[in-house]
Amino acid sequence: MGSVDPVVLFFVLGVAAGLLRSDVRLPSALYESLSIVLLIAIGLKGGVELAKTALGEIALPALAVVLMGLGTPLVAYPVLTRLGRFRRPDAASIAAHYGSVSVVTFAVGAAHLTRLGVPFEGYMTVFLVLLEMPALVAGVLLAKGIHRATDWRALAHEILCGKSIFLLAGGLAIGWLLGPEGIRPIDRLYFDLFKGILTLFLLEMGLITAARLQDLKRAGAFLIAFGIAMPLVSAVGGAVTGWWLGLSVGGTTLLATLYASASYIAAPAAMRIAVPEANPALSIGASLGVTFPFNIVLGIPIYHAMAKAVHGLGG
Amino acid sequence: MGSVDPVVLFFVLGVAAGLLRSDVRLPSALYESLSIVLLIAIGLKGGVELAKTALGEIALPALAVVLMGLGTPLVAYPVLTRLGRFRRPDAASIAAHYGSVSVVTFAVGAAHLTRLGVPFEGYMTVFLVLLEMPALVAGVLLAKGIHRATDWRALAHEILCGKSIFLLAGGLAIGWLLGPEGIRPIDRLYFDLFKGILTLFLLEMGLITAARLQDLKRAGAFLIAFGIAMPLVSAVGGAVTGWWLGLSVGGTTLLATLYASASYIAAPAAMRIAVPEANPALSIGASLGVTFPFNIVLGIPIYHAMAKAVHGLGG
Amino acid sequence: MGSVDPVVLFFVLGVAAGLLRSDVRLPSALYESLSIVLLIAIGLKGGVELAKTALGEIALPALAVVLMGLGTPLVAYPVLTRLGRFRRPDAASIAAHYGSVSVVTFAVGAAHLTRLGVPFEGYMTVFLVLLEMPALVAGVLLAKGIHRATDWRALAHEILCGKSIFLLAGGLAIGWLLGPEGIRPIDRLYFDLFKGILTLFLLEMGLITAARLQDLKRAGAFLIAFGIAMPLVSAVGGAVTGWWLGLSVGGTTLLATLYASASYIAAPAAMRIAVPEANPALSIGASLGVTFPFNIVLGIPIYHAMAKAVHGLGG
Amino acid sequence: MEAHSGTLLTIICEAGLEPVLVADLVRLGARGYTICDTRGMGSRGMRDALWEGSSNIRVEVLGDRALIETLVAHVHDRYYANYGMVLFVTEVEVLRPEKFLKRPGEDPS
Amino acid sequence: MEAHSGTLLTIICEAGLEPVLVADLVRLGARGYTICDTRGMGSRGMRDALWEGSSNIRVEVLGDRALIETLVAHVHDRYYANYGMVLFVTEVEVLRPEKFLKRPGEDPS
Amino acid sequence: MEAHSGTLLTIICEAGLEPVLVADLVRLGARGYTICDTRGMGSRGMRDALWEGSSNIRVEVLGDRALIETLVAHVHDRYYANYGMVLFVTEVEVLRPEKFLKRPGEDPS
Ligand SMILES: Nc1ncnc2c1ncn2[C@@H]1O[C@H](COP(=O)(O)O)[C@@H](O)[C@H]1O
Ligand SMILES: Nc1ncnc2c1ncn2[C@@H]1O[C@H](COP(=O)(O)O)[C@@H](O)[C@H]1O
Ligand SMILES: Nc1ncnc2c1ncn2[C@@H]1O[C@H](COP(=O)(O)O)[C@@H](O)[C@H]1O
Ligand code: NA
Ligand code: NA
Ligand code: NA
Repeated sequence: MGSVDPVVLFFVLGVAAGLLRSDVRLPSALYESLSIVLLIAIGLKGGVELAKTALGEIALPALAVVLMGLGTPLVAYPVLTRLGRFRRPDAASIAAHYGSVSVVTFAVGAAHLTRLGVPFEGYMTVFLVLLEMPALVAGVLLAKGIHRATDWRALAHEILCGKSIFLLAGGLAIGWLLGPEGIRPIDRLYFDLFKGILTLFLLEMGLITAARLQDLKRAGAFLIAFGIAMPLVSAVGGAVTGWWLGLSVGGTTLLATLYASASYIAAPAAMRIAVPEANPALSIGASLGVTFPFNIVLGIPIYHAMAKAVHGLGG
Repeated sequence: MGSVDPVVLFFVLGVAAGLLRSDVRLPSALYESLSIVLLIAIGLKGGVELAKTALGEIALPALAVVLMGLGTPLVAYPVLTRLGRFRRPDAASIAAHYGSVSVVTFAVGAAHLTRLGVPFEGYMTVFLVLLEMPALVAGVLLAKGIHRATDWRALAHEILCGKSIFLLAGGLAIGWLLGPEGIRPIDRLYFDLFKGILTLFLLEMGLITAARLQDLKRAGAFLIAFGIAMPLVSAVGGAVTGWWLGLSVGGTTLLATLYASASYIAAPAAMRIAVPEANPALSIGASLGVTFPFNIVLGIPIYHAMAKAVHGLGG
Repeated sequence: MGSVDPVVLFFVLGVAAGLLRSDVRLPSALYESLSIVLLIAIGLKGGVELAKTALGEIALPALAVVLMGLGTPLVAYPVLTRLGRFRRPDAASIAAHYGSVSVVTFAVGAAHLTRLGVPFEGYMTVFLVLLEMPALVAGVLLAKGIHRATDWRALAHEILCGKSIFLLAGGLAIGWLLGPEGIRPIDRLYFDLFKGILTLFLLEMGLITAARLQDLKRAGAFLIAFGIAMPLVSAVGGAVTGWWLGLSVGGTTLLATLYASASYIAAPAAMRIAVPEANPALSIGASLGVTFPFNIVLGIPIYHAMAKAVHGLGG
Repeated sequence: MEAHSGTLLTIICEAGLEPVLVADLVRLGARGYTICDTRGMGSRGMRDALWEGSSNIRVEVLGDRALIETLVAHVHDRYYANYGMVLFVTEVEVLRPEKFLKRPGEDPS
Repeated sequence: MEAHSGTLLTIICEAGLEPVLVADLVRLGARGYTICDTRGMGSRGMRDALWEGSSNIRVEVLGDRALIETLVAHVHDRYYANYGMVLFVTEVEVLRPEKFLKRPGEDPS
Repeated sequence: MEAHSGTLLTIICEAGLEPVLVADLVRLGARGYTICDTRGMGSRGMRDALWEGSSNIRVEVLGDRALIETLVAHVHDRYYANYGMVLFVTEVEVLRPEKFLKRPGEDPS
């Protein structure tokens, strides 16, 4: 059993607590505090690594990663409207959630690779930041078309200044400015405690996931199937893109994980304001109730295997 | 003064803040967060140790510990009804509080031994988990008799899925599954910070204790005497049981501490629902206002002395 | 860029988040928890150092530090009433804020010196505790005169038992009692994490500062100028006093920083009760909106230069 | 404003009651409720919310007069004697009474 | 007690609405508001406040009848259909009605 | 439902006032009170609850008309001019008026 990640066990404990209606409950202030620390820590770590890379070197790959990443919402939307018979705003909102990314899934993926000793490109965090946003814009366009009156300035503000991008990008900048030496006095909090904080966070995510399972019953079998199939398809896209860009096996795994992950922080907030007609129980039920647990428990090892396979075939 | 435990000094600081009506106040979210981390940490530590022990080896001792532990409520109840002239539900509820255990008192006891370099059996945490529950059942039986309509399923759920047992047992299981190697990435949070977190927690416990001292005035001299005498009596039982089971001096000290400690998390919650006629000001006033401070400041060293004495006499 | 303090970068990030109306928001429970940990940690650190000093040795210097410290409110008050044309209670309240000290500014100053490897007297924390209070008394006297009915007992209680002095002094006492050895088990939380916790705290202070900038517009140019000039003047007093008392360059820097800093925890609370006619938007606008950011970003290096200059001239 | 009359029940009680109380309210027909965490003082002394054992909650239920009277009667009989609790009822105006009245069918009106 | 009649609007809704809702209230003339964090249940299911996506807020605005009717009409048209929301209006007595009514001039009356 | 008329006072004010305000209320005869933490905006600007200096509380006191009028008069004279504060009074129905009225004797009725 030495090969199970502690983080996964805490997630399972949280789900069990929720399903058994235990009164275990993390105060919401703790949840918010942990997510702030995680976002900053991931940003810092990425920034320190980024300092080792020439920015020009990753500009083109970053563009490719973003463009390929738009594949997910563009595939998801017609599947949801035609096969799933969802209303237009609902389909667009779900597509936006799946096109965007989950920071915690990324963190668990990185922890998984670290535990196995698989190296990955430090600048993956930059892709994480860049991937959060475009799918949200795509979602609004899918919902309303380009002609309809959308308050694009408000949406841009909502996304760019949203907690999640702001803290990731802020951490990235600070890590980049300080470099490995400058960061040392604060690494006890942000790096040494990272894994432990992640376990608490996943305990809470387990509780939240369990509470979402009710929504799922309403949502029905199609959405559950979508919540498992969509990430697998997106991960294939990520694995191929990663290999094509010359990423390492670790980096390819993380790109597949990013593509496969569905947002549940930035996307719900942005969609709620920009596409209010969409029912959030559907998009959050799928992303938190199905895709998040699937990725944490089964997905990440699968994406790792995919990355190895693609590299094996390709190289 | 090098021999005072930091934890005790923080407790005294908290009591002083409360009595002087200082506006020092830990946010309740911090209190809840710290208790979650403490419960998980104690569970994890126990689980890692447990991995070194054959489960069969401790099954019988565990049974003995639980059965002997029922001595406390069975002694407390007649004392409280006859000598203390308490109403039946009040006596039963207080008996349940004293029969169950205090996780924090256990943690302070373990920290005390660690500071003195006294080793103890790692699986003591298992006894901690097992001892929380049976006295609560005994309390309900004492209050209502076996024939009266009690919602036993609800009570079982309340106890087994209560935060305290759930997180201890969950931590125990995860620690046991991961073992010392697997736990390493998260030991910075749960083990290295443990003692520091305990100081914050005891600062808060001091504030809470100070606030309870008012209740005590209402409760009267008998309950104060009971709150000191009962743990001493129970500790003797614990010391003898520990020696009889062949525990080390450290393990014997912790068993005496467990028997002597009174619950203030699981018991109040369970009794409030199962025996609503009992006045919680009495049971909590005694357990938090008298017994908890007594154990933290004076009791634990006394129980250690007891354990040494019993081992001296016995062996 | 290796020479920027991480703490300053986090403060700037917080200000940016506030000005851009990002939804980054630390839960108030986190803010309160961090300030409790910081106060205790600063106290503990000072107490451990204090254990190395004979108390008699610092009694007279402490008296001189306190008396010279009263210079700030006595200069500020006539400047504010005559030049600034403030009402008497407003001038007195602002004078009290500037006469008292900011714990976080002190912590950032100490971190700055530590990063540069400049040593300072460990007992500076004692001065920090002692300087918090007298200016508040001076402020009430300035507002009401000595004859008017003031509830001095209530004020004394408000100040002495206020969170800030109570936890600093409590930490100081515990650190002094335990000494460097006794403190070891808890130094992972209070010392190792200190700098990281400070970054989170300054992120929040940035958010708070940004929110105060509105108040400043109402307050006008005079108060902004005062908020920059006053600390510079006070710092000169501190630098000279430090040199005169024979403090090291580091100690002199910290004394100048203390004199230059303006309170925003103890003073607002005390003035609100004792001088309710004073408008808190003015005093807090100046101390949090101008002086705090000035000190953090520019002031501390300036005071360090002052201290070196005075020591250069003097010795 | 097309307003209709509605009735608001506010219950202030020990936080530990939340799960059972809420289950009762829903079982007796409440279509929704809103809870916030509070502290306070009353005949049973200080409830300072320092820890879970001394916290209060404030529960609000909107409904029609009949529903609220049912809830008040039940809460009074079942909890009032043994638990720290206060309750009061206010007449208010609401927008879409169907939201609080219709029992069956979960359409978000 | 020199009391005057006032009107209190209470809105319970998804926490994510806070910035836009509050901006609307102020734009339409509210001189102030008070917000507390809550959790609850309603026609859109459980809102357990475990995370930001499932938290509610409770907004109170004191004003005169005319202001409150304006606010209710706007909130109803703009948000009621698409967001989890409940609102009710109570007649209350207030001390200094100028505080809630006068639009221009910021004197703290 | 055997309801009686009661009066509810709600005070929204700066959090720093809590200890003195509560002491005054009890001294003047309040048998209990309930407090929750809030944020808000008013004539004295934004109170965003980011830190202790910008937090508000919401205090509720149930009593009879006479008690509430005493409390309102005192709070108005003592605090209204100098502190950020709003208050309003609502007529409500309560269950056991003795609980809020009887002064001496601490029996939990
Ligand atoms: N007169 C009152 N006004 C407002 N709240 C009250 C009052 N009496 C009691 N409460 C609240 O109800 C809780 C339980 O009251 P009790 O059962 O009287 O101890 C208290 O902790 C207060 O939060
Ligand atoms: N009948 C009700 N009484 C009190 N609060 C309610 C009621 N119905 C809904 N709410 C609150 O309003 C929120 C949104 O309601 P809804 O749009 O019906 O889901 C819920 O989460 C509750 O906090
Ligand atoms: N019109 C209003 N409606 C609701 N709450 C208000 C109103 N005006 C003020 N408040 C609350 O009372 C606090 C103090 O108000 P003020 O003294 O006007 O600054 C504000 O921070 C708000 O929480
Ligand atoms: Na994705
Ligand atoms: Na016990
Ligand atoms: Na100063």
